[in-house]
Amino acid sequence: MDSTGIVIGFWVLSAITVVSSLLVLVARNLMHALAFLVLAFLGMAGLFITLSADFVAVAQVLIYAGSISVLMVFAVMLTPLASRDNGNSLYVLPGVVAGLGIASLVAFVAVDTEWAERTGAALAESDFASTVGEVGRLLLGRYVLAFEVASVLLLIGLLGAIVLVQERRRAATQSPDEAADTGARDGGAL
Amino acid sequence: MASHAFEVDQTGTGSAEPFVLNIGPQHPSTHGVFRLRVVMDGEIIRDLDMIVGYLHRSMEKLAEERTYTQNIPFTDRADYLAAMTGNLGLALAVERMTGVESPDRAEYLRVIFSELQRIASHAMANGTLVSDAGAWQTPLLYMFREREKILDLFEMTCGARLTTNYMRIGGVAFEPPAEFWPALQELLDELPERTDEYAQLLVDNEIFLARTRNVGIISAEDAINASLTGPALRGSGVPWDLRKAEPYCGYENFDFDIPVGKVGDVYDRFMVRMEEVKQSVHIIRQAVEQIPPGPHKNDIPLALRPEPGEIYSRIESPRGEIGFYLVSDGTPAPYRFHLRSPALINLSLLRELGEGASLPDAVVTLGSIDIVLGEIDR
Amino acid sequence: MNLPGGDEVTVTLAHYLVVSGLVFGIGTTIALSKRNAIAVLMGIELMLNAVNLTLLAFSRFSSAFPAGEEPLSGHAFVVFVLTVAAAEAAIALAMAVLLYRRRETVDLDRVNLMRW
Amino acid sequence: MSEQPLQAPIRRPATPMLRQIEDRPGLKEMALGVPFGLKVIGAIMGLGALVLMAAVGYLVVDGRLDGQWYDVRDLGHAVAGLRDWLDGEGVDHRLTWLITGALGGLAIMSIVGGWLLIGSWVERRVIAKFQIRMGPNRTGLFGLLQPIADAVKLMTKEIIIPRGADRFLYYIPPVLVFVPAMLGWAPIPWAPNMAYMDINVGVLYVVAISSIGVLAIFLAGWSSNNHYSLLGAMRTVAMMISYEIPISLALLSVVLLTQSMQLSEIVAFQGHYHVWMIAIIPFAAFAFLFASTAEINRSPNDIGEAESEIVAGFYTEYSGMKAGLFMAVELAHAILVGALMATFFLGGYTLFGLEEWVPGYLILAAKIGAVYFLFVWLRGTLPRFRLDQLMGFAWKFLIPLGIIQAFIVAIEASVFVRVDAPAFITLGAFAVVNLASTVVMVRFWADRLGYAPAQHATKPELTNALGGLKAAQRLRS
Amino acid sequence: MLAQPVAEALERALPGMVVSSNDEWVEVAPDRVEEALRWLHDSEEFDAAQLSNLTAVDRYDHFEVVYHLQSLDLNHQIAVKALVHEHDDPVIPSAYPVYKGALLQEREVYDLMGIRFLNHPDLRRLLLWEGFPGHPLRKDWMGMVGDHTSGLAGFPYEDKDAPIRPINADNLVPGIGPGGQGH
Repeated sequence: MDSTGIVIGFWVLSAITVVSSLLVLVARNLMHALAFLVLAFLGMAGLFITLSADFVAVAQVLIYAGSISVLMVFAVMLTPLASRDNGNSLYVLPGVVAGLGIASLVAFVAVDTEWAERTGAALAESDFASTVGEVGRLLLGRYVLAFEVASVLLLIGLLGAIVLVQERRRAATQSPDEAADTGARDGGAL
Repeated sequence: MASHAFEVDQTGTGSAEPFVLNIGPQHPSTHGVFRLRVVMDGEIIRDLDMIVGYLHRSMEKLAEERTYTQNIPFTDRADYLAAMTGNLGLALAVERMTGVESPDRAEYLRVIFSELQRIASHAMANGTLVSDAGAWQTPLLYMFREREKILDLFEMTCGARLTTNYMRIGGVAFEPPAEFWPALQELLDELPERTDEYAQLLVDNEIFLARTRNVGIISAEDAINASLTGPALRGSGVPWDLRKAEPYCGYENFDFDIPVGKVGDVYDRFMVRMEEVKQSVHIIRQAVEQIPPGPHKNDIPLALRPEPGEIYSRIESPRGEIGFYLVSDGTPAPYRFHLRSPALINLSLLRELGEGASLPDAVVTLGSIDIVLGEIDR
Repeated sequence: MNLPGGDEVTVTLAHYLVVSGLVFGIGTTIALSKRNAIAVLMGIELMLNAVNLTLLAFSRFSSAFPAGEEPLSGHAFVVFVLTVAAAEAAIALAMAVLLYRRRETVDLDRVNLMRW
Repeated sequence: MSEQPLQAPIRRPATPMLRQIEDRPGLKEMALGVPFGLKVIGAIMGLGALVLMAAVGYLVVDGRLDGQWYDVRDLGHAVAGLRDWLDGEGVDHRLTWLITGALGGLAIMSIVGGWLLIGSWVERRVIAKFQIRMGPNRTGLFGLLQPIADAVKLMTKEIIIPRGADRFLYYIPPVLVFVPAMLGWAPIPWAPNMAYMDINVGVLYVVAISSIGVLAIFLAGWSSNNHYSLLGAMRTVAMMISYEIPISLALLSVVLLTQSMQLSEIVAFQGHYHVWMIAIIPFAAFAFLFASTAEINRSPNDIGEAESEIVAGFYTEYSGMKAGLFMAVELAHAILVGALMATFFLGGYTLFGLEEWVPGYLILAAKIGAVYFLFVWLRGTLPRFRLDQLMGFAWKFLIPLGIIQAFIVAIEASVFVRVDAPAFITLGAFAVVNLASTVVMVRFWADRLGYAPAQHATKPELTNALGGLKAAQRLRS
Repeated sequence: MLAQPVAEALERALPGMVVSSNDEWVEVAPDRVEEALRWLHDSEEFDAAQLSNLTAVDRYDHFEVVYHLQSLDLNHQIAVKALVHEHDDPVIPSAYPVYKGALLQEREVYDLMGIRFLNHPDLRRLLLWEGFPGHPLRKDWMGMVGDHTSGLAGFPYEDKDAPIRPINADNLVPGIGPGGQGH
């Protein structure tokens, strides 16, 4: 694989990613924002491919575009009154300032620093090698502790989500008074 | 039972706001211009309201301007899937009112044709029910095969397939042609094995059982109290059939049984209809064997003038008790003409059945009650 | 790759870092300025994505690995980030739904119960 | 029965429609009616085909064909030949890369397009046969031009955009929904060297691509501003994310055993050991097939567009060619699943050595056709499940059993790698073990769930009694 | 079954209930219809388990509401009538508390006859749309051509001597449809 495709791909995909991210910010409709967010995720997956990270790119599509966006879709659907609103809060100005600051800081550092980079043949060496086996070996070898912790984290996340959302079922089986009490108490906890 | 293993409790899943869904008047599973206004919470129906009348033709008012004979075609158009029994109901009511007799041969022909009509109507009802359960029309078209042959027999005899206008006051309109009898025999010979074929296709099918068993249960008490009749009542286990309770046209001479369901669910109503088809074949066989020669019609005056008075006469149509309440004031036209519509009255429990059911269950339940909008709206 | 003028064009680590910085900045802005809890979550997801891009870019381009270090460690980190993101999205969205049920809103400006 | 009707029949005789159908001339009569000249031409063509086959057989046995560009058993050779020729001519290799890539893409698109045309005709005709109907038979020979007529009809229809629809999102889904249906074809090997993009994470790629379709369907349902659409979309989304897990678990079993995520490797494994995965892991094959029907909205799991309940589901509000695209993508998905099923479980392009002689892509196409026929058959036969039954089936049945199956296969895979026994012994033992474990698992789990198959359906009771509530109570007791 | 024994038993149990009776039907006091139906429904002797048919007849100055009750176990039918003498706004208690089957039948009678049923849970028009003018099954629903009333007094093909109203432009009012005597 020569670098022509990589160069064109990088520019096109990064344009898609950045522009769609901006549109997520600008869109007034939350569903539109979600559509652009998915586009940004897909562009990001493409950028991963230009980095010869095939496994991660596919995982990105699977997890972000396939699962997290669907979760968001469900969340939007379950909150109908708010579903069409992507309005800004009181903190727009600080937000924009912080975003610009971070972006310019990172950009400055990225451009200004002399990175110890691999180029040319050294870079081409790692072009589209199969990364799956290597990543798997790393996950189950060097980072096995982190891997286990991550799986525990996922389990906790799963249980937490179920516990959070199932609260209403219990309230529904109680008497109306009790349910009202529970609602008030839980609401207070928020 | 067969189906509860994979079912999920859906109460409490729909946390979105309830919304109103209009099912119909143009909808694949409302069997006509029937409209359900449904308040849904996710997939669960919270409230349900039926809106009918899109096919209302003011039949009862129009009937007050026509002689009794002229009113017979209205009954074709009321229950257009069972025109023969509609005709017969009115003809019998007028005969009972005026004392007109019909010849013996006509009585047997009436039995043969109304039982043929029952088979055709049940085939349609069960076929559309399975279609509502999602079986992409294959069973429907299988059952249409038999219905088609029966309609061919009707066409042979009276020239019409749907709106037959065949039963007349004092007899039947026409004598069946010579080629009718062999064709009928052929049909009777193949019908039992066809019904077994459907049973093989549907009754042994796990998906069909999972969709229909324990769905839309009507208890016997409710069924009686809500004036349900026909297969809807028998599906709930009540052995009530006007052909036995008030025999007309010589039904007391035939040997047949009443099929009754056990649970009162959609499946039972389906199976009761399947079994009634077999019983109807049995009745027709007996009638064909016993039919006497003779005239098929007695002459009656052009305009019958019954004595002032009233009558409520009913027979067992495929959908239940079709009754005619006629009030005469001595003129050639009825003073009051009321058709007791079994399809409409069978819907009395629809709201209670629908509340808390999921949308697919409600659709199947509606299909199992077997409505005909021509009769509901009149 | 050569442009028509003859200049050579390549993509370097700095390019990826700049893109990553831009996306991270946009994500920060979204997370800070949006009123809707779900929109805030979108911003956070974008930030995580930007970090992923950085990790992968370093993993591919950096030659400064000490002996024994695996160049593909970046990929492994990304896998962890994906895991965390998935768990986080599940919990956060469940919280948003719960918030809506209790308060009839997901407007974070109006959820001010944790204020002192 | 009476001897003589008393009145002469005056009605016209019946014209039973079914008899008209039965009286149509059959194929035999049509063949007899062929003119002599055509018969001669046909005979010459048949002879020529025989000669050609003999020549090809000679070349194959001789081994002279292997790797040549004109080796039609594997069109990958032809593409390689093209690439070599272009390189030899001094064409920039980037251009070569672009040309061959475009050719491959074009090939896939034409295959899918051709299947769409033929497949919709096949589906309609086959279902018509199931339903004792004729099916389309007026447009062209045997109605073969019917799909084209349909397309023309759909394209000339008015495009209606419902009021209140989100116009921006309303336009995207009909196109977006086709993306996974097309991209999914990329890693599928049609012959040993004939895959468009033989990526080494092919299995993961397929799963990831299929998850994009969810969004298209959801956007379609949401943007239509119609409750039927929304219900259909929510049902479909819930189904698809539920059934992705059984699919992943089923594929995990395959990957564990074949030690590769590359689709060509999976096929090569099956070809090498002359065994189909469906024989080794039947449960995974069943889970994959069932979950795929749910994933692509085919009967009996087509609850997302359940006609009798929610009209047309998520594309209720689409009209004209937009609706046509949704219907077409259903078919495209069906054949894609057929291809995946064939690749993962039915040996792909291999057929017990026949692929040495017959082009592999034809074998694969035949397998796709077989799976597609199965889909059509299911559609013509089975009623539809209910949403909660399907969700319960996924979460309570397929997922737990899929996990157990994956564990068993993992043990077998490590045995397979370590034990130095003839493959047919180990694989045969695995097949037996998996079959037995599947039976045990299913029985045990079904018992645990309280599920008993209703083998003997209750029949209504026949009674001669008559009565109301009391009679009913008597009958019941 | 003959209505006389029913009338006697009903009068015994609920004095003042039966207004009149003959072989065919029992006429009950219109404001106590529900009570009568409940008694018949609950009684062991008559066991009127099902409301087979409910309809009404317009008699110009009053309405007859007709109930056909069916006993399934005993297989007999009882006809009960209630006369509502108010013609402009007739009101009668609903049978719904006793028979659920009255739900749609009473709605139909209300729609076409205009009889209001007290205590009916959901008394709306059934077949016609809300806002339809009048109740079409009433005999005086829409003015007929000339001073003719509804019904068919003579049958022209039989009563050749009966006077036949000439059809001319004066007699034709578009939009009313068939009607009038002997045309």
